[in-house]
Amino acid sequence: MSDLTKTPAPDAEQSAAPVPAVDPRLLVREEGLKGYWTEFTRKVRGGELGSLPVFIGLIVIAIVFQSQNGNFLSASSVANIAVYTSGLGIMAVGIVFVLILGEIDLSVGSVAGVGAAVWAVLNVSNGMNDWLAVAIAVLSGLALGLLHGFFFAKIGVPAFVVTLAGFLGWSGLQIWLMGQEGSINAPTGSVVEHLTGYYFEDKAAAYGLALVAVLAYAGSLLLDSKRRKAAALPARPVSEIVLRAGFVAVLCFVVAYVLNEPAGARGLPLALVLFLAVLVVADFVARRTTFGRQVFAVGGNAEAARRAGINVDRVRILVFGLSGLLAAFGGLFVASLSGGATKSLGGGNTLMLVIAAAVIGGTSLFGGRGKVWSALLGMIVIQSIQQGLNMLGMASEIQYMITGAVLLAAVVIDSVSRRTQKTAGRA
Amino acid sequence: MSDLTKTPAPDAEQSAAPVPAVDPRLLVREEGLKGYWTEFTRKVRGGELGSLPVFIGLIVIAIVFQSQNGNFLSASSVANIAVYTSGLGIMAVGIVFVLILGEIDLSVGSVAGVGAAVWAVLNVSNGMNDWLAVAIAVLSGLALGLLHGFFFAKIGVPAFVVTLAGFLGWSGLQIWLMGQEGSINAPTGSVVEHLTGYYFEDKAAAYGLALVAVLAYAGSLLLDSKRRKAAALPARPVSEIVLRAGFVAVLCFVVAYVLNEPAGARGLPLALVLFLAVLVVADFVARRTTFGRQVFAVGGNAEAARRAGINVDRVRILVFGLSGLLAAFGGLFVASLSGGATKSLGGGNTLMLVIAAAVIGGTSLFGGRGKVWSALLGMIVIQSIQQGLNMLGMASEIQYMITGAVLLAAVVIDSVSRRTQKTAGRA
Amino acid sequence: GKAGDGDTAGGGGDSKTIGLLLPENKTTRYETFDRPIIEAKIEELCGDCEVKYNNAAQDTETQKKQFDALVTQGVKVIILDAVDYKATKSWVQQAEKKGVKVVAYDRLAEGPISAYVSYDNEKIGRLQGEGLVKALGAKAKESNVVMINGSPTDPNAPLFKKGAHSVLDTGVKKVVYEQDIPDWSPDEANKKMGAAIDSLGKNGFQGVYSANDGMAGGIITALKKQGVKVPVGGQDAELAGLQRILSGEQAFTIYKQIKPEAETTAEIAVKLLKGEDIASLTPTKVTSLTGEFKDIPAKLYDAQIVTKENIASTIIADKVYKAADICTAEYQAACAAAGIK
Amino acid sequence: MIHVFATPVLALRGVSKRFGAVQALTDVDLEIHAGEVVALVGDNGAGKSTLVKTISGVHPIDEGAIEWEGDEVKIQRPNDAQDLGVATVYQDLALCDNLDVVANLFLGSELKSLSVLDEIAMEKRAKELLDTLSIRIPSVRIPVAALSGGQRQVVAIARALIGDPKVVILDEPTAALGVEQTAQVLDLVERLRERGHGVILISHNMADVRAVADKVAVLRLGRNNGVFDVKDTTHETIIAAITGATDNAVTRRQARTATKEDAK
Amino acid sequence: MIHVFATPVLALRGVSKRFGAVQALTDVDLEIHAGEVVALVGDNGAGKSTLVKTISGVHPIDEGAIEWEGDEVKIQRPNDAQDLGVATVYQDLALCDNLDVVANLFLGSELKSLSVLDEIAMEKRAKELLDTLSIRIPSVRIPVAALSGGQRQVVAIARALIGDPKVVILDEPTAALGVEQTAQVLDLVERLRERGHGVILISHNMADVRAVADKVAVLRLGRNNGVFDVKDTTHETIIAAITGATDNAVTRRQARTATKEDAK
Ligand SMILES: Nc1ncnc2c1ncn2[C@@H]1O[C@H](COP(=O)(O)OP(=O)(O)OP(=O)(O)O)[C@@H](O)[C@H]1O
Ligand SMILES: Nc1ncnc2c1ncn2[C@@H]1O[C@H](COP(=O)(O)OP(=O)(O)OP(=O)(O)O)[C@@H](O)[C@H]1O
Ligand SMILES: [Mg+2]
Ligand SMILES: [Mg+2]
Repeated sequence: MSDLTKTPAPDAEQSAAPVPAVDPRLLVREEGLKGYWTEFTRKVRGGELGSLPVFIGLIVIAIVFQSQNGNFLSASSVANIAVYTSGLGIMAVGIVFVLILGEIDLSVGSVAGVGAAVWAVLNVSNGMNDWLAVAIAVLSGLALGLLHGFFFAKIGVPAFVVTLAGFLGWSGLQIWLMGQEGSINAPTGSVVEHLTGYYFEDKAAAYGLALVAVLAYAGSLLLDSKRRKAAALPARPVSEIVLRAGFVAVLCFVVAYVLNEPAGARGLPLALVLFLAVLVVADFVARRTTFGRQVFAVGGNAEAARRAGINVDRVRILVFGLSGLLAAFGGLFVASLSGGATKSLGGGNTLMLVIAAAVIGGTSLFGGRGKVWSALLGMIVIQSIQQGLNMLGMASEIQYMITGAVLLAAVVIDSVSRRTQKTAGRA
Repeated sequence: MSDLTKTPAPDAEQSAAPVPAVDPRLLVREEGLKGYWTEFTRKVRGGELGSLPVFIGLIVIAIVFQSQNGNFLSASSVANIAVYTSGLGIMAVGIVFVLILGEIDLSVGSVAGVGAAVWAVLNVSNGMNDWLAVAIAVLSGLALGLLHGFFFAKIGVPAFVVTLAGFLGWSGLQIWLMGQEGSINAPTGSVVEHLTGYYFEDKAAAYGLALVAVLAYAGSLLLDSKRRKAAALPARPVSEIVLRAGFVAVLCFVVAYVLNEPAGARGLPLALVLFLAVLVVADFVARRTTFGRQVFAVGGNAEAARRAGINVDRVRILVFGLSGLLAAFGGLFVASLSGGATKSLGGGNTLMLVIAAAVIGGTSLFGGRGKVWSALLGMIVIQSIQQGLNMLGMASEIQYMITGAVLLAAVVIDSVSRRTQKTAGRA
Repeated sequence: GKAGDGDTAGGGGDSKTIGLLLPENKTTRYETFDRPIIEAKIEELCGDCEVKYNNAAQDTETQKKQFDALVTQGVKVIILDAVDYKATKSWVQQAEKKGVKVVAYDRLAEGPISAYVSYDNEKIGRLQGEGLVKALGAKAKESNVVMINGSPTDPNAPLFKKGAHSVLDTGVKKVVYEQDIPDWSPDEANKKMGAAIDSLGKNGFQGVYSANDGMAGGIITALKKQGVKVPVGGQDAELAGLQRILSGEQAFTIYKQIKPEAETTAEIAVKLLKGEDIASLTPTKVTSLTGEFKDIPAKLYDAQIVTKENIASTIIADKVYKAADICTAEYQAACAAAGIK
Repeated sequence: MIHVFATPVLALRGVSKRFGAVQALTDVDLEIHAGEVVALVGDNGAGKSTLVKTISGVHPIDEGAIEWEGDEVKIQRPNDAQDLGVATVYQDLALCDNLDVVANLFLGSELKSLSVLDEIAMEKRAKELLDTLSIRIPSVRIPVAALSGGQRQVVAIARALIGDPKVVILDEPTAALGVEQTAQVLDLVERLRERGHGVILISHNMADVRAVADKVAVLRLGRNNGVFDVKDTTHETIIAAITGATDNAVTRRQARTATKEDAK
Repeated sequence: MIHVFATPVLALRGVSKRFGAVQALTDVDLEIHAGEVVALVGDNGAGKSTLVKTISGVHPIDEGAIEWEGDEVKIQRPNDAQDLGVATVYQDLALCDNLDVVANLFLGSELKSLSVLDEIAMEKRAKELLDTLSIRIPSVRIPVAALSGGQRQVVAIARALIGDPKVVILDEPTAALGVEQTAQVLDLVERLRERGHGVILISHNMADVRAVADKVAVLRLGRNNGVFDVKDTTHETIIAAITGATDNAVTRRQARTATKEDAK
């Protein structure tokens, strides 16, 4: 059937005046840096800021805290922020998928707790092999997530209720699993201890990773641009690629430098590497695979997706499974930080912070819009605020208030810009 | 312009054959009880069960716990459930409005905490007049709610983020307000103590209220039916009105009897009266006023509502204000129950339970659909489960798991029936 | 219709049931020790008595509901370990009106209670302070100390804090960093400790006060990561804490002998149930923390500081944990060194 | 066609509107007089709906001016337009799917007695309104989500007739309508004109346009492309103005089918 | 019009469908043969879209049977219909507003290279597809939410042409289209017929129906109301079958306008 449109009908030669490929109303960007700049200013004026507000917010946070406490940007503090970001950030990646699907998962904290408890009971109390115990813990998270997905997709219980039931039920399970012990220590030298405790002290690690990241990024941009040009499609100009890659390079190398060089620097934390790996894979899945496309489609309009022949139930179940899996994995990071699994792991504000990170990073709560990287950005914002306030030693009630205010402020800029977009009819 | 359609155009007499008012495809119900029954069975088969599943769930819960512990349905236990239901139920009413608006309010717990703290500090620590302190506490809840609404509606920050910031910030404020005191007790005989502590011991109170409720209900149904008949619109048959009023009467009088008669009965709890008053007013606002209509419209399709000339921002701000007000009011109930304001009041699972009540009661999380009465139904379910489990004295982790499971079960029936509806294209 | 036939609060109906309300379920002690010991002792003293147990999971309102549920069922004696010792005043007063006797366990609940059995929380705080000063040794006076306190919303946390301050404020040079940890959360404690190190520098402090063992776990992880080695003390004698003490990561913990406390409480409860005199079990009299209720018959126990040296003579000897529980493969060597078999 | 020389009720002067990188409208002029039906036509994506939305306050304009009875006005929100007396039927209808037909019809202008919604009066009035538009709807208490495309469209049209607008804007009102309903709507447009209202009618159906419009304004790629008097303009001229060429798919198709017919 | 005596590709036998209290379809029969264009017409709310949705698996039928090339089949989900070879353009379009034009076009049948989405191939193909339908879209990377009504409709039509359906169902495909695009779609329908596909075309535009359809099936209030051969049926007969009366708003309007013309 495709030939129907590809080879024009016999009398098609009559339609001599082909429609111009590009709409004349589209304001095309000029070539070169100048075009980049004019487009940038146009976007800023039009309110299409993307991640810019959060970046600016982060810079403001850094400046404020650094001016209050000179150690805020020290190697060890930055490394700590990176490590704290990793555990909850991994959970936030799962939540990003759930939010793109237009749903919510309230059970992440409890599933994290169960994951940690399963690992601790197997590995520490029953002496199972490290890796096996970790694998089983993560898989049990997957299983719980799939169960949520099943009840949501197949039985039709709202995800909110399913995961609320999970939130309650699994935290009971967690306490029950831990049994007699209030907490179970992570053995010295165990995999879980290393999760947040291990640093690649060799400087080559941080710099190497930065280099690989920059090369991969620039390479993929260039390749894409080349292929697009070959297909006669509009492509990114080289100048823009250079600019983007340059920006990424500066970012990566500054971070690598801070982690490697200053006094007290301990190198690249393993936790960060793992988190970045999760991000890259998740981003690839979200943007470059059929599954990712289906998640966006279901989140945008589930009925349209269904009519397009997408197995909506399957997508939903898998996304909740993914969220459970990542929650349990993140739970092991938290356990590693706490020195072991505890009965209260994953309680408190865990859930709120994880969701907040995704939202601050720019993922919509209403489905269909979001980026995996928002988990990173949002969580860095949250953990930086906490680290800064902790370093200032502020009373916890004041910390609550400031965290609330900063959260709001971080999103206000973004919202104001989106409002501009909205009056321009684009949101 | 209205005359355009009212008085037909000059040549309208030509359009002699007026379209029949009733579509021939509409399956009209037969008169009388038989018609009621056939329609009922059709609805059950079609999955339009309304509140029925929750009712059945409640009955199952009652039977199960009563069989396990003979005191579950005792006067004092029922009165306790009623009182517990009232405080969180009032908060849930606010949440119902927010959910109908298609938004969420994560701050209810914290606002309840602030409300209680404001009252305690003013009344107990500073010796302000009871009523004034209560009024200021409730109004401060309103103020916080309006603030949320402002940031959401005017600045455009997603409600989730605003109220998340509120959740953190106000709980900080609460701790800060309470200052040195871990908790501030409600003075004996104070208004707040009476909120959950006062019972109308005169039996006439409970029976009288039941009578008034039944009469008002039947009266409004009859009046409506009469007016509809006068306007030549399809009206409820008298048989149906009798049936409905009879059902309500049985319900009301059984409850009144249980509260009044058995040994240990203390009469009608003030808390229940207040909660019912809130419900009736809120239900009236939601269904019978322009404001209520606008809330549903904005929740269904905010853009359509805006184009219809509705001041969407105003509606949003007011709804969040209402939610804050009711949260603070509910907070005073919780304080009354706990014996006074505490630093942790409103924390823990408060938020989850309040939202769960609304959802279990049948209010959609996606906006535009819901009933105020769902706050009552859902909260009774939750509090009955908790009361039952507390009476059985089960280990707390098992309680968690059972609560989770029962929550899920309570909604599964409803969801399955809605799924039937969905395949019938109605949801 | 005939709903309330199981006769309730009115008469002396349920004279064989004792209510037991414990405050939380996230640390080891309550479900693992207090509850079984109390239940066993009651069983021993009164074979046909039943114990109705509930745990409030750290929520005052929940505890109130559990309290009401017991009263509703006609329970005559309630052992109450209050989530919030102050908030209980009206509950206990109402219970008293119905002839229900309340034994305050572990925390001095406000109100007209019948008896009080506990450790003094402020005193425990003092012990913690002393333990830390001792662990710092001769350098104590020149040492800076970091204090990681309990939850800001937990009414008991200020008592520990107050007690510890009363010692540390004079015993060490300065408290250079102090934080309350919401929900006693270990990972939060870890972050606060990390921030403290970042802010003070690795040599900016010489000891860490941790309000309990769970948080000490997180604190020690943070210290280890930065290669800082200073004494850290906790509370509760949790298994994980004891193991850290053995491996030298944690300096001490506070051990409250739960068994005598719990058993005395059980005895008092049974006596109250049977209407017997409890004077023999309650040698002292205390006044409630607000000063409103005086002459409460009480039994106060003393807590102990547990270090590597006396684990064997305390924890093991009291059979809180078996040597085998503590001495898992990883800690075998340390156990041997500490003389634990 | 009365008052053609009087001040127009509504006039757009040099209106421009941009969405991100798309310049949807450039320098557009338009005039509507009382008692006049102006058809707005143009290719898909020409900017007709955008133009209508700027008038009704859905999107504020970027540049240019809107005049109402000779005075310049600012229309920032739908409310502003409604206050002036503009009623609009949008192409995307903009109904609240969760509300029933009656509630949708009266949304924003509910009937009340003693400040309580008067459902009975509204329901009665709704039935009358729908009857004049020849539509059958199973029940006016059904949520509009359950209606067929045409039923929804009629509800949207009926909405615009509640209140007393001076200018009625209809964006492809008959697109989803059956033959009978279409005829009713065209009757309605004529009645509106007779009563001195200004009407803007957007339609792709040239037969309908020629049947009721006085003037035809053509938009092409977001710019004015001529205003024609219906009486003295041929079908072909208008089509050519719309497509921007005399050789287009329409003429080609006509030519082709003509040849085939001949061949038979 | 070839194979009229052969087994129909698709046949409905006594299909009924109820929504709650509304009996939308009662005992409906319909046959589509390969290489045949069947127009499905009827008043608003007659049940045309519902019928189409039962075929495409959006709503499973309550009673009756669906036959595919002579065999009875069960169609419970859209997937089932697609697997048989039915492609549908829905009246409510059913696009994912958040996705861009390319993503919508290929939703459910993405092009991949090495199991990674091949965006470039898809974008290229999308442009070709849209060009054949004469539509101008500012950028194929724009979310469909930003498109005009007609642009969205064309995207939905183009979607149905990806893959290789045996039966194509078009529910009011030209409702929002400009004259040029309408002509293109009619051309397309003819090309589909020439290649032996079965086509169901729903439209309220009798001119379009008469131009391309072979048969006209009329639905009225959810029931069959006759199947006519286009060649030997007059316009009036069909209208009468649709409205159920020879005296209807259409004839009245014609009469009236005729009188007016005469009067002039
Ligand atoms: N919110 C928006 N964001 C970006 N572009 C938009 C938006 N709305 C419309 N456009 C673009 O503006 C142009 C004009 O759209 P408009 O809806 O006004 O067309 P139209 O003339 O009504 O077409 P149709 O006859 O198909 O309804 C289109 O190219 C469309 O893609
Ligand atoms: N999901 C539903 N729930 C209840 N009733 C429905 C539902 N969908 C359609 N209907 C009813 O079924 C009838 C047929 O609707 P359908 O959409 O099939 O009409 P149609 O012939 O396509 O009309 P149109 O030409 O206006 O598109 C209508 O009366 C409509 O109100
Ligand atoms: Mg348009
Ligand atoms: Mg239709």
